[in-house]
Amino acid sequence: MSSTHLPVLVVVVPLFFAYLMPLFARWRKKWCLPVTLGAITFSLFSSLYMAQQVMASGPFHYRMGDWPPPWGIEFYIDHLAVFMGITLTGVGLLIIIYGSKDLLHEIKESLMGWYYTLYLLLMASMLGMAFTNDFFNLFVFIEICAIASCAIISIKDKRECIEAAFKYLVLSAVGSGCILLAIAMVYMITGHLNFNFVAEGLQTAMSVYPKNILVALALLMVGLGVKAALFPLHVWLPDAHSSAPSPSSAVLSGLVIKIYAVAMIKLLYRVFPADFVGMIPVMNMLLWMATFAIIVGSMFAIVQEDIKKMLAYSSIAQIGYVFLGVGLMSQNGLIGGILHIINHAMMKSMLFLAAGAFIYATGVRKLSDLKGIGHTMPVAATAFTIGSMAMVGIPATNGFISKWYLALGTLDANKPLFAAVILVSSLLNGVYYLPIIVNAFFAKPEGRVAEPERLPVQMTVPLVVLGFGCLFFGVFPSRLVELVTRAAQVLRGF
Amino acid sequence: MRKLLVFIFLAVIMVALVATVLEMPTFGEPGNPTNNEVSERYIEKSIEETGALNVIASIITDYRAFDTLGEATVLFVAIAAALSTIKAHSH
Amino acid sequence: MEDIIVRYISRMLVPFVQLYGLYVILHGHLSPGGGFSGGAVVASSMILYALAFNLAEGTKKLSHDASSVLESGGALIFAGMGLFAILLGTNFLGNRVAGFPLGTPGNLFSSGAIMVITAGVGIKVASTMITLFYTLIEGEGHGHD
Amino acid sequence: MAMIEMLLRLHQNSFYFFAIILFVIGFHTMLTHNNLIKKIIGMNIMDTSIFLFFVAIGYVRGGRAPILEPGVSHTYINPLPSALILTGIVVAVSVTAYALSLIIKLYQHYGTIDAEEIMRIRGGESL
Repeated sequence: MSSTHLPVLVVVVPLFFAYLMPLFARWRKKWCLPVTLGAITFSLFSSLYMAQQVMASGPFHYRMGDWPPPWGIEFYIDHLAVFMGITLTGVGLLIIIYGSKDLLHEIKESLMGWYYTLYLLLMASMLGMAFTNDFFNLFVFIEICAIASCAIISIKDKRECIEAAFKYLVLSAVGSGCILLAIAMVYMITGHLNFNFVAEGLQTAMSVYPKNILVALALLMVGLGVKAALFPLHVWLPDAHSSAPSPSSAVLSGLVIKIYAVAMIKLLYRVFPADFVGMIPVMNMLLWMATFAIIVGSMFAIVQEDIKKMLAYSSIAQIGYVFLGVGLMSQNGLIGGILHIINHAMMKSMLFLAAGAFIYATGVRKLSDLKGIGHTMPVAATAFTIGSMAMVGIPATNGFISKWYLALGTLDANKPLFAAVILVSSLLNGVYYLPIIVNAFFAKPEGRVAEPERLPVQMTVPLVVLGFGCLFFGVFPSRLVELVTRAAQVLRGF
Repeated sequence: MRKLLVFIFLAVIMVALVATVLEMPTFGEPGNPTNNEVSERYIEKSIEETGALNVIASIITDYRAFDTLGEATVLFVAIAAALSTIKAHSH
Repeated sequence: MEDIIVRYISRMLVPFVQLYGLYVILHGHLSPGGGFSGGAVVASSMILYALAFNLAEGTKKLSHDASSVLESGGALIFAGMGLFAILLGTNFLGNRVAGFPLGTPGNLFSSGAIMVITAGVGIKVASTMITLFYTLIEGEGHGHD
Repeated sequence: MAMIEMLLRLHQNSFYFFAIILFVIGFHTMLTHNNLIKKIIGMNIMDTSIFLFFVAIGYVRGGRAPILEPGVSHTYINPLPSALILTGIVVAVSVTAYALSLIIKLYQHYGTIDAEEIMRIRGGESL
């Protein structure tokens, strides 16, 4: 078995072990966690290896069943795909290590096996979405991802979880419907499903069926926008992300909403013809939606009392940055948007995990009750502080790097207004994150905060690693930026 | 009021979609873009290349088998999701 | 439902329904049908049985352990065929290129991996439908493992 | 004149047209009904309309179902959309099953499957 099969094994190994997991859960309970960790670690190292390959010799294809592209399904492994592979598996691995302890507090022990199953399926589907080069295959993975991400919310024994999961499921089903209808229209006018062939077909179809392409594009934007919680379509997110178990919140906020943004990046830059996208103001619409997302999300976050709700609203604002980068259509803007995917994945997962640690140890969810938590839970509070700094975009954290590139991108695109938006939103971020930190470190702990439960080592290690990661990529971002720059260049066709 | 908004919203969607229907390739025309080399090869070569008489079967389990693997996975997810939801709340 | 006629007739029907389902699965590559339709037919026979009698009788025929094994097994057969093709030196899910014998077109045992995959999908769909049915019914009552 | 042309076109593409109408009906059901089961039914109508639309794309005039007979040549319909929609149907079934199990649970927790009622109960409590 040579390395040439790695692209498919990255996806299939987690799938394979997900199929086995219910059997393990029934008869070999102890194996569940090691198998899950092993499968995700395998995908992580394969992604790293492929990243090296791609950086050395450029993007490559993998054909399922050896069928050539227009007939068979194909994976396309470019810089963006391996970048997403590393992000998903790296952050996902840390989250599930944390979850192996935290979840025992939040869900029944007999359900842990199912949680691992769903988690592996979620991972595999997201990896598949990152790698696939086929419209219908993308749809199938989107569906797996949608159901699995609702299920890791509804697995918790609380009625608001069920309700949030239901709302999420119905809205994402509407989104999937829109995506499928768009795929039907695209197939109808091009006769292909493979991204490259569709892109070619659309070039010629552009003059004959312009309305079809327009409607298909709009449907895709709505469908993926609902799932990525782009501003006016974000209504499901706060409930879903705040009521879920903390590891689920971390993976949903950190990874799941991003992968839909990646799908949109792929479609906008690789499939739909550039002159068509330039003809209609789709990118400008994206920019304005992103701007509203950033401002409104931050505003709502300020007034929240519940720590996880606040983080959820902040996610709406942060996904706005990614779309802002996509909509700018400039090299640096795109780099900033893609960089923000990994940076936000790291910091938001860390914040959710830290919030989960607070809740695990003290049971406190209200922000005003977290006084003095810095004295009694130094590790989690420090991680929360680093995450907040990164959110605000203080230099030497990774949040600064992506905001810097975004700001450069706005100037390149000659839209300095949006640089002001970034600045204002950083201030807003400061308004809601800094009081928590001040409260945590400069007040006396009272009540349940004074005597927290001890955190198990499985929960502290991911926090420490993510914290170091945020600082490391803030100080030495060069390798990451190199990969992302190549990704943006490939997407923009250089 | 809400009803009126819903009505307007749906009417807008309807008009947009019907306008595209007017522009779509004519139904059943052999010269449509979908009847290209892709479907031709499926029909002409499927016996030789996959040994199946049912072209649909040869597509879903050979040419595009990875989709079907994904589909089996969707069923698996549905089971995992439904079971974990129901079990989470039963005593 | 304590109706003797319904019970008698459904007990008689179940084997035929199952046989037909198996036929549809096994002839997936020759005639209309395949893993999905056939699996659904097989599952409907079990659901009919459970409806005519009761849930306890139904679970006696197919226990939770067994259905769980079948679910995983069906999907594992599929993924296993794909991985097997890699072992044979071709890409994932290869059929002819991996050297699976295609046989004579039109015969029952032909078309290589397609038959195995169809059977795997059939098992998967049947067991999934049955489990979903049981799960939804049990969810409404007391519900147990 | 343009009107007649338009109607003629709609008649030619009537399969697409009615699929679109079904889509809007399904969407309307989802938006206006408070009963959660009806919402799911609306979702299914919507999905089904898309499947009809997709399958209709594959039709070729005079074509037969793509079950080949060796040695005989016919016009066959385009098999790809039908094959894809098989997958789509299973996806819709899965989503429906999961949504129904969620509804069962919602009913156990709230004692109702009316969306407004659930919102009212939720509004009265603090999280």
